[in-house]
Amino acid sequence: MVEVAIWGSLRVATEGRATVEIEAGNLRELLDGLAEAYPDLRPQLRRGVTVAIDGRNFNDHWFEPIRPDSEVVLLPRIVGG
Amino acid sequence: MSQIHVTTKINGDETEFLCEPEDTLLDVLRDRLGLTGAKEGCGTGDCGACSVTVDDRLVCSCLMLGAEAEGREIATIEGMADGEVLHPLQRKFIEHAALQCGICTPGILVAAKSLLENNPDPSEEEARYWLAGNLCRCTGYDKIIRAVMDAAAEMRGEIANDPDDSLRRAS
Amino acid sequence: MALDKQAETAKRQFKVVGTRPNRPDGIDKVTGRARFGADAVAPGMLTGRVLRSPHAHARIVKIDASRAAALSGVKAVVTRADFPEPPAHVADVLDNCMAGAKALYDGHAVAAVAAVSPAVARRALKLIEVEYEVLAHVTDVDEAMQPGAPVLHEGRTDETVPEGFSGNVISRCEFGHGDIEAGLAKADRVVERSFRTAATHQGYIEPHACLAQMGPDGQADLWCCTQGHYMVRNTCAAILGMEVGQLRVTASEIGGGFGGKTTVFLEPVALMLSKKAGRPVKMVMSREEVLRASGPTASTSIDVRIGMTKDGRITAGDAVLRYQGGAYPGSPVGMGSMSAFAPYDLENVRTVGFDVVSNRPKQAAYRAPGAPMAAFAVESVIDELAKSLGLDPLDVRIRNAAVEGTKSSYGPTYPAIGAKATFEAAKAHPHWSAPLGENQGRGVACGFWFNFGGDTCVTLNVNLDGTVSVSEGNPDIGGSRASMSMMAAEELGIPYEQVRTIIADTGSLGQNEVTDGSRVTFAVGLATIEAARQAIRVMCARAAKIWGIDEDAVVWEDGAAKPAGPNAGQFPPMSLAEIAAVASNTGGPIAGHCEVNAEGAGVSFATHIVDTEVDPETGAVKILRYTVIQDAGKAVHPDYVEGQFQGGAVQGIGWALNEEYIYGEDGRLQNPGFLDYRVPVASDLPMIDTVILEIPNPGHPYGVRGVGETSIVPPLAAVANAVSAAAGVRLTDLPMSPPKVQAAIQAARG
Amino acid sequence: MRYEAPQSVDTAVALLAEAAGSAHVLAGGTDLLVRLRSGHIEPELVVDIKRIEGMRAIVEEDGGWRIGAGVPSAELGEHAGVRGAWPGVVEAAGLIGSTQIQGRATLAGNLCNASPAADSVPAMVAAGATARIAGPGGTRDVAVEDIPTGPGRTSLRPGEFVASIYLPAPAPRSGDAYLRFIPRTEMDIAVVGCGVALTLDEGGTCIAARVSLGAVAAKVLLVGKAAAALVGTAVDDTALAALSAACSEACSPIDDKRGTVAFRTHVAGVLAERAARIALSRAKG
Repeated sequence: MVEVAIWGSLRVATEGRATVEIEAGNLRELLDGLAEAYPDLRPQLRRGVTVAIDGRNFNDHWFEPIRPDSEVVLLPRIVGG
Repeated sequence: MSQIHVTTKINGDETEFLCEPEDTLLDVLRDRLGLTGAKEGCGTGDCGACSVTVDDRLVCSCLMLGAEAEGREIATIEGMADGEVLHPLQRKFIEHAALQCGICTPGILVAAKSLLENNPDPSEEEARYWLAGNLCRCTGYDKIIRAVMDAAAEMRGEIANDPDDSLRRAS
Repeated sequence: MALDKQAETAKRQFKVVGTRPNRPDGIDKVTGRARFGADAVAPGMLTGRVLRSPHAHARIVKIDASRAAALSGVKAVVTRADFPEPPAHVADVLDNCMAGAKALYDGHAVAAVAAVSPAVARRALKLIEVEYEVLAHVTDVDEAMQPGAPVLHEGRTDETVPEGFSGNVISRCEFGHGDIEAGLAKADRVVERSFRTAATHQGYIEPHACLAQMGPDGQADLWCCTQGHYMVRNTCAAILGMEVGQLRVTASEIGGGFGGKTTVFLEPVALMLSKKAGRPVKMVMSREEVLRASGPTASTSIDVRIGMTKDGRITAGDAVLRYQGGAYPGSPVGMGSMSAFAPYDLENVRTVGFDVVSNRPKQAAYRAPGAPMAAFAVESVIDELAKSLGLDPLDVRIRNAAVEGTKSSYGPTYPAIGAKATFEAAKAHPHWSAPLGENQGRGVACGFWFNFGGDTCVTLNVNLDGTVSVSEGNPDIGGSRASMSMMAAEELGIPYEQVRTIIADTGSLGQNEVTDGSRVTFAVGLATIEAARQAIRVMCARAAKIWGIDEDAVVWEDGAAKPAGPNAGQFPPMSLAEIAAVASNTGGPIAGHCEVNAEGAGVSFATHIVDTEVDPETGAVKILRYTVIQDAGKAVHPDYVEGQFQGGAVQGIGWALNEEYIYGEDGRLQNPGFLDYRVPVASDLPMIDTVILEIPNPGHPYGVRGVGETSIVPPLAAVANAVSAAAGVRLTDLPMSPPKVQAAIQAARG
Repeated sequence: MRYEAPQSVDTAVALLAEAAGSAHVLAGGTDLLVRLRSGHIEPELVVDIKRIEGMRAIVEEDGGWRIGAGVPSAELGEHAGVRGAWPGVVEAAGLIGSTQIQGRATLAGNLCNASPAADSVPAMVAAGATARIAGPGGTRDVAVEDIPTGPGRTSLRPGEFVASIYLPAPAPRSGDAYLRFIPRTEMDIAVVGCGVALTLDEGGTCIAARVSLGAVAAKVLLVGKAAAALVGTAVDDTALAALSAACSEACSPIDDKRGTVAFRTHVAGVLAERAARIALSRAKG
């Protein structure tokens, strides 16, 4: 299981929990697992998220591996200028 | 609406063109003569990207009618280099990385050339005030001013042209 | 792509990277030959012009363009009715390019014409009759949030927004950890202040321009100035209902962007005009159009509360950020909220952000979108706390600096970062201890930015004479072609001059993310290096074939294939040029390419020091001295790294002092020109000193971090802290234009 | 639009007088072209007066200087005679826009554009300059302060144009100065402008003064009360304070994108004092 940190305003979708546990070995499994376990997250997942895995940000790379002890933080989609 | 026939000299070449009465010199240069080095950044004389000289006087070509060019001598960025040989300002701009996007560069070079013709040994402050009408949004002006001052020094013969300049500056 | 595997020692000795060669496009750009957006021409070209709303908010009851269409020389008229129903992801983009049911801001496009000359196009616009039903409008962020404010869109508020706000509040976000109230209770001093920042514009000198040609077979070509021609292609194709492969977009040279050219404004309209007219259509915005109707940044209202102990430890940081991003959802408040406290190691931190719409042009990205305003508010309060407690503002920052292993204010734990290094370098810099005169003040502030990667393609061709051609898909906005050539030369072991990099059109390479997020040197550089390595593998294989030895027994060193050790056999090295010369004999042309989603960019930090002098009688502010200290990871071409530092700092100075969008009571922009939208001019500024720190990014083979955006984050606060010190009163409202500074001084001194 | 570049004053006057619709005079063009290009004006005729003999000349006349309507600011700044006589006027003209603008912008154009914020006008008013107007009825000379009547409006009659500006010979022991306030160091329109010209007697007492303010009312003001505050004094701190107060009092500005009523009123006083100090030091030589 991977522990995923949920940002404050998104916790309404995770029954108030600041972290949730998802069975996932990579980014795609993580995103699918989140949508499955917490359907209320789906609108935000559709709007886009960035996932920080061990301090580095990933937007799209499905197969980025996630270890069970990886630090995983969900963030709103970040873009540049 | 009848077009106006104008005879002028551009970068030393006798040039004739027809223009509408309301065409600016910038319109004429860019759209009728294919001299697109001068840029239209604002159309109101506030950015200097369209700078040219008319009878050696620095002006914004967006604030002059094409018809007014009759009998005048106009110099644009396209006439600044002598064939393959760049003007010292052009060379120093490249060496000092005094351009990022490059859109303001032609206007600034024309203005800087005019500065050095009027004042071969400007102070940094004089250079900054002379060029205040040329907006650059990329560089913060630092490297532009350095390039102008370095070119001025070279043109005064104070610093020999150093082919290893880039190596020296890298160390 | 697993980038860690590529991470190499920071001790690597570079031959090309880190030097300052001349850029390949330099001569084109100093001779006027470089072709920018408005320099394009095509045979039979028409001029396209846009009719824009004079109202801040109005229902479009009827558009009658029949008289315009009948005018001699008019070849096409376009309104929203000409566009198909757009897919959801581009619906707002289309509505911004051409208004649908309502005009949502002063300058909103409502119709367009294509005509045989600019004069005819201008006359045609005057013949288009638009019947408006003028609606109440709102342009201020705080007013837009109030219940009862005129609402731009019904039903756009998402599930994150609590009850009690107007429909203009689109979403709410919250970040942080710990217990704010418990943290504040431990503080010896708590400062709470409210801040406001005006909307500013990127101010690129080149107005938007494009040349479109669309044939009856559905194939189209578009030439435009943009930060991302692949984005232009994908967006326009979606809006026009085209297949992506039918639209080829070529990026012209780009005259500045700073985030403002990461979306489309004219391009879909030009394509539609060309489709209807059957001729090429060129469109160029005037400066007035750029300011009224492209994408400035958000204006904001921010409340900050920070507690600090007597010895300078921050016990809690709390901020509420409200950003209006113009007429459509999408202000950068999320990134502002995430970045606000990012430089610090805090036990208790919370940021709450609100995305708000108002009757202003849809914001576009502007260099580190959202971050400078947040840093302005937070860094001002930290400065005030430090001074009121008698502490050195840099000591306070060092004391609270985020380091490797710190849980950041937005969630993730940091890997190796440079925040503390920039503070310490600032503290050690002679600028920090230089004497100041009367009416002078010094300010310091820190800034953070994420930096990005994203989809990237590079193809590297080894030519028969041993020169190398690199094709990449990101417009070169500040010297990146030089950087790519340098990285290819470094990897291949050949001189910089033997590599030429070009920007390919959308038909030549796969998808490329736009030139944004400080991503190009990082991501395109990474792909260039990988493409070079692939070419090296091919060249080693060719050498092995020639020598009749195993491929694994060949290594690449100093631009040549060599047998790997004595057991591989005795062969003289084969240079790149020698291998290239016989490529046809050994299997065919040699190339390397890389297509990658280069994620995992490294965050970066900067600390700026600035001295100002304030004229107490007039409120005029002079910038006396400025120093930028920033972590670049690895500076590939230090001239262009310094240039990014300096340019960002000066844009920030403009934002701090004089740049602002000024709206009248009528909701119309009062200052749509460079005369009254006051960007810094050369005589406003001193030299901008720079210090490049190099704390390698483990996610890049050379350690590169993005550098383009972080430099605009600290200046707003640094200048505010300096002006506040010089004026003897805290300034909290940007820009700090002379009337505001003079009034604050007068109020404080009585 | 029709463009004409007549060779004589009479032809110019005839063209302007005959023009059926709107006719505009083109000197430096730095204001006219902005308005033309933005569509604010749609003239039927533009009369370029720069090819008329004398329009580009600076000539000495009765110890003063007559400046043709086509003389750009930059040429004025290069003219040692004018610079020596009226440094404040030359400096004011040198503040109009950028180096590029100064290559074209003229005193006459700056005056006839009738902006209350025109930089050269308060300086010319303080200097006691007159404008020579050519028109269907011949020529007439008018005090510069009587040309603008409000924003964008002048007292010129149909067919008339300003052919030259005359700066009189300064009296001995005179000095002038012009200061303006702008948010940046260059390129802005004056938020407040102030011109001061004064003359001292041999003992250092001010015997004549003219003080003028720009951008604080619908037109450039000649502030008699401010001048009176200086006359009869040694231009000491007390007199300067009275000058400053009189200038602030004379203001009736507007709030706009460039400044507030309070700011303009306050800064008018500040600039007046500073300009008077410069004029004083020039008068003392």
